[in-house]
Amino acid sequence: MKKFINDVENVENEMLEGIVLAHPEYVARVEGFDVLVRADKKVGKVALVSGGGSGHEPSHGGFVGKGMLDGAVAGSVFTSPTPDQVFEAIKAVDAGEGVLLVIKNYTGDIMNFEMAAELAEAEGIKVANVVTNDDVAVEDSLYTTGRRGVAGTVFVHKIAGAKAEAGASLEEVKATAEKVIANVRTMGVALKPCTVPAAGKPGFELSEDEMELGIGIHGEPGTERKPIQTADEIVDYLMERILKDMDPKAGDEVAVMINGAGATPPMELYILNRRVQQILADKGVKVFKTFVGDYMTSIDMAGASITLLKLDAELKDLLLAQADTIGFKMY
Amino acid sequence: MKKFINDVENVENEMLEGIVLAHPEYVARVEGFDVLVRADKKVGKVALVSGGGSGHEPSHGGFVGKGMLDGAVAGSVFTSPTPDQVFEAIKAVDAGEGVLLVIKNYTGDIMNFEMAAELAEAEGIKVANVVTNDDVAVEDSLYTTGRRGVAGTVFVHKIAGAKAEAGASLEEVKATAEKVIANVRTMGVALKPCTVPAAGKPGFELSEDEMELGIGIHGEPGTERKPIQTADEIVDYLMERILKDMDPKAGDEVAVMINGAGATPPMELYILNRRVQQILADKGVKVFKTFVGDYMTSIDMAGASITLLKLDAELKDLLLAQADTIGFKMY
Amino acid sequence: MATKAEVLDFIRVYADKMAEHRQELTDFDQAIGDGDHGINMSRGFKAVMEKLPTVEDKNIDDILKAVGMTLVSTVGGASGPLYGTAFMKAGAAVKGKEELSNDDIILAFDEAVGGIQFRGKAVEGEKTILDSMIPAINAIKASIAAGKSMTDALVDAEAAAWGGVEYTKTIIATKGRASYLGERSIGHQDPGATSMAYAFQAAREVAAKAGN
Amino acid sequence: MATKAEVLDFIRVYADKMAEHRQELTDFDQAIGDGDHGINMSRGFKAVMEKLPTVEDKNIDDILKAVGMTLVSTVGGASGPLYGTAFMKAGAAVKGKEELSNDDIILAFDEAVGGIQFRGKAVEGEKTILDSMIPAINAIKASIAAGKSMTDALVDAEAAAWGGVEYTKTIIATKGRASYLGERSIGHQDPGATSMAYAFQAAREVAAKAGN
Ligand SMILES: Nc1ncnc2c1ncn2[C@@H]1O[C@H](COP(=O)(O)OP(=O)(O)O)[C@@H](O)[C@H]1O
Ligand SMILES: Nc1ncnc2c1ncn2[C@@H]1O[C@H](COP(=O)(O)OP(=O)(O)O)[C@@H](O)[C@H]1O
Ligand SMILES: [Mg+2]
Ligand SMILES: [Mg+2]
Ligand SMILES: [Mg+2]
Ligand SMILES: [Mg+2]
Repeated sequence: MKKFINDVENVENEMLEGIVLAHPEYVARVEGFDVLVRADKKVGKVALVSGGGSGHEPSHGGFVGKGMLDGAVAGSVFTSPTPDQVFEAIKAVDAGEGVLLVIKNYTGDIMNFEMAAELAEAEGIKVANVVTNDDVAVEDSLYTTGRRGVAGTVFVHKIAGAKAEAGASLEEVKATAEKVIANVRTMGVALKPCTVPAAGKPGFELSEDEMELGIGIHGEPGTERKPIQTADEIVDYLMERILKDMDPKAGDEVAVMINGAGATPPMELYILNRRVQQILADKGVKVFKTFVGDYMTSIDMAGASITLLKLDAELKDLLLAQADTIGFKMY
Repeated sequence: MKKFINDVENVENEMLEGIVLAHPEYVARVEGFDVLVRADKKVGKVALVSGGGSGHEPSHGGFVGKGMLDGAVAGSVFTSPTPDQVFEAIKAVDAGEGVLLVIKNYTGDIMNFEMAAELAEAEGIKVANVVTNDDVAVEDSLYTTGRRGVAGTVFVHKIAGAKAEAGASLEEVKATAEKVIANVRTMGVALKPCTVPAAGKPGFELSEDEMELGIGIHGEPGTERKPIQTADEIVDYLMERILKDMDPKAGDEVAVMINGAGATPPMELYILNRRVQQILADKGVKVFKTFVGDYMTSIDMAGASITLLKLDAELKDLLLAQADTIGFKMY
Repeated sequence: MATKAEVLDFIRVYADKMAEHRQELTDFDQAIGDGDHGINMSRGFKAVMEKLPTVEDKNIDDILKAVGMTLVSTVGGASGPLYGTAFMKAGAAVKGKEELSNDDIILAFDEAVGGIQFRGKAVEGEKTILDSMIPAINAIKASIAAGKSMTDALVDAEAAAWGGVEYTKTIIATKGRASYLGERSIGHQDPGATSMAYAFQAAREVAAKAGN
Repeated sequence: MATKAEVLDFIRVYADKMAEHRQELTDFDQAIGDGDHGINMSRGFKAVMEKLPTVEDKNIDDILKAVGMTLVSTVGGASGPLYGTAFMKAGAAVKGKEELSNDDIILAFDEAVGGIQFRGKAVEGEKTILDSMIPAINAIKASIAAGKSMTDALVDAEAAAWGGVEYTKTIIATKGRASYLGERSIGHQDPGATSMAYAFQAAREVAAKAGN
């Protein structure tokens, strides 16, 4: 394992220290907890809390700030944070208007966040939650725990964050978040596995000519393992699955996110984007705004995901609303 | 070689297509050339042109926009762009106030940009240039071509760009760029090599327990190859070299950039940053602003560099001036 | 029956097992999950071992609740709330007790499994912790009802637990991360069912030592 | 002397060599540079081969200038301006010629090397293109002065060029990317000196075929 780390037991903590030291103008740490909150607490608004295992940076601490999250909770690498940590975040950000928890659909995340919500409600804090599940690689059926929440979650942070910043009520912010969730779809692919520091070795294996299609953000297996193909062929495969699920019509408007998994350079993400845009243009789907970069990473995995979000007038406005965070800026 | 590409002959072109398709609100391509210019040409100001081989994204096209560059020229991967391309960029951005070329100190870059400047001057365009050379890993002596230009170049783009945006003359913008160059120092380290698509195999080799200290942004060798150490030890080594060269005093103010080489995730960059800030705090050096992320990459190399820029009042103002580009936003 | 010393011993032996089998559990989780179950459980029980000295003078219920709270706040993932809730519920079931009768033990197990089901909303046969836990508890009840000692009942329980672990190899996961794999989860042993089987192994060893 | 057909033949043979030795030159550059010299040169000469049909009816100077311009605009890096300038300067030296005398050839070489030195500001012994080029040109001059044919002079030139390539292994680079290596550049052969030696090899082969 080759990484810039000191001690596998301490990567999460040292990372959080490094973030706060780098960006004191954006975030502060809740002392004694793995929780980042806005450097200046915003009062008189609904607060948003998200989080999950570490290793997805800039998710989630990188999205704490104006127009996005109020607090982010960092678990151990790829492990949901514990209820006490989430509870601390809720307490720290609540400004009396209630707190919306944005949870990615994983058993662990849901149980830990729910326990935290129970603790918060017992203290009289109004809490609501939404569960993101944008990954079309996983079948959403009675026989699974449903689709995984992946990179599309970033759009939920952005748009629900803008809604909260605009002064909407907890119910309204939750409804907007759910609208995003209903309209966002993602699928990913990995070329090389990632290594959890505490594990010390790659989480799965791919031979020199293989790729894993439909990969999850923790390296969970996807739909198919195949010999590696060209960028265009890979995009065609992913887009077919996404478009089959969301079925946008000619004239529909979408936002696009080409998300890097951590070890994939911008060059390759842009080559993927080229084909995504060609396909959408061919279908007459209008691209309202495109985001290319590392938003929801899987530590040092080489891979990428494609996210489409179908937009209406409200979502377009909120997507373009000001945001000022470490990892996402919009003016 | 595992990459999202279609054809090794075409990566640069397809990448540029992907960038323009993603961000038409920021950049446009000069038709038939590998040149990106601002989507809305700014008139009545000195124009800035930078560029170099591809593979350093978001450098340089990602810094085209308000408050930074007016044009960026993309050569083949790791190969200086040719004079005709640079000339085209100069012609496209010149608004009558002259053009400053920001060149990184490599023989090829200097010769190609100089030939372009000769072509431009022959057409009556006022051209000046600065050469960045921030890499302390390389000795600056009579017996070398001088220090390499690496990640510190991004600060030159930012600050000279702000100066130009504020309406300064070509001479003034050049003088400010040179002040940045005189005060910026960088050193890098690689854990894993990068693969130039056309070469198809890694540019150098490092065994599972080795790192290369003082690496260049094209994988050029550095000062030492060593068994891998902890993040803190690595930072100590790099900072010692940088501080020896720039020798900031207690009370001095600096900007810090922890730059990722392409395949290194934010988690590790922040762990490096933590130690950098500790060292500066111990020395009483004040950190004015910190940047952590991929600014000057080496395709898919796993590695990082540390840049310090000593600031005065002018540089501080210009560093915080508005910038709105794909890869660097400041408000 | 079980004394407080035996309960404490059980916690220590189980903590040792989680450290010892850290890699094995992680490897199982790597095959069908995200490769952290052993890391999570051993981190949690390491914290339990640090916590234990501060509570070992208290009643059994306080000890079990402290273990549960520690697990909830250090394990994370799916197993944190599940194991944490189990210990907390077991504690609540034996409020005020300084020693546990066989009925107390059975009640504690029932409450523990109820807590896991409340949290995780799973039933038997979904390739989870429950697939070793429920058969083990049923075995205890049957053996005690048949007049066996708790030590012997726990021998049966452990055997049933491992039987459940074997059974998880034959079924599709429909809960937790392994459910994403669908058919491909068949053939793999569930990490959570395995870590739970070690709990019955630890209980059996402690009971045998004590001779209950 | 050299006819236009031979000049064209030289360009084609040299282009073939750059394609053929693409990997070798790249490997040399990987050791002490950035591993693209063969890629750069073969890309440039591929473009030259595409350009050639559009200029082969013109005078020799126009052909050489077209080759130079094509190299300048397709090679990039350090070698693009250097090789490009060399061909452009050689072209300018033989303005209007439909055939080259030996004096013309020597003048063209002198101008070419002058162009490289103007652009690159290097002298012999810095581990560059010059280290094979200057000895080769000196050998031509000496052999022609000694009354040899151009074919024989080019045999001597190629030998001198390869001698220069060998010499580059013994010296420290003080120009170009290899200079960052300092002492560590010793023992490695310079890629640019090597690609230049192939130019003399190509010229020797073409002259031998033509029997000048
Ligand atoms: N709903 C559930 N009910 C009971 N056990 C579950 C449930 N979901 C998951 N598990 C158990 O949790 C184990 C995984 O735990 P762990 O790896 O620590 O958490 P995570 O899946 O969050 O990484 C699985 O092997 C399974 O036995
Ligand atoms: N100043 C110079 N004068 C002459 N030749 C040079 C000079 N600098 C570099 N070279 C030659 O250029 C070669 C490298 O070319 P190439 O790899 O194509 O360009 P780059 O170094 O920009 O990647 C070196 O091997 C050397 O022979
Ligand atoms: Mg996990
Ligand atoms: Mg090069
Ligand atoms: Mg797991
Ligand atoms: Mg080179």
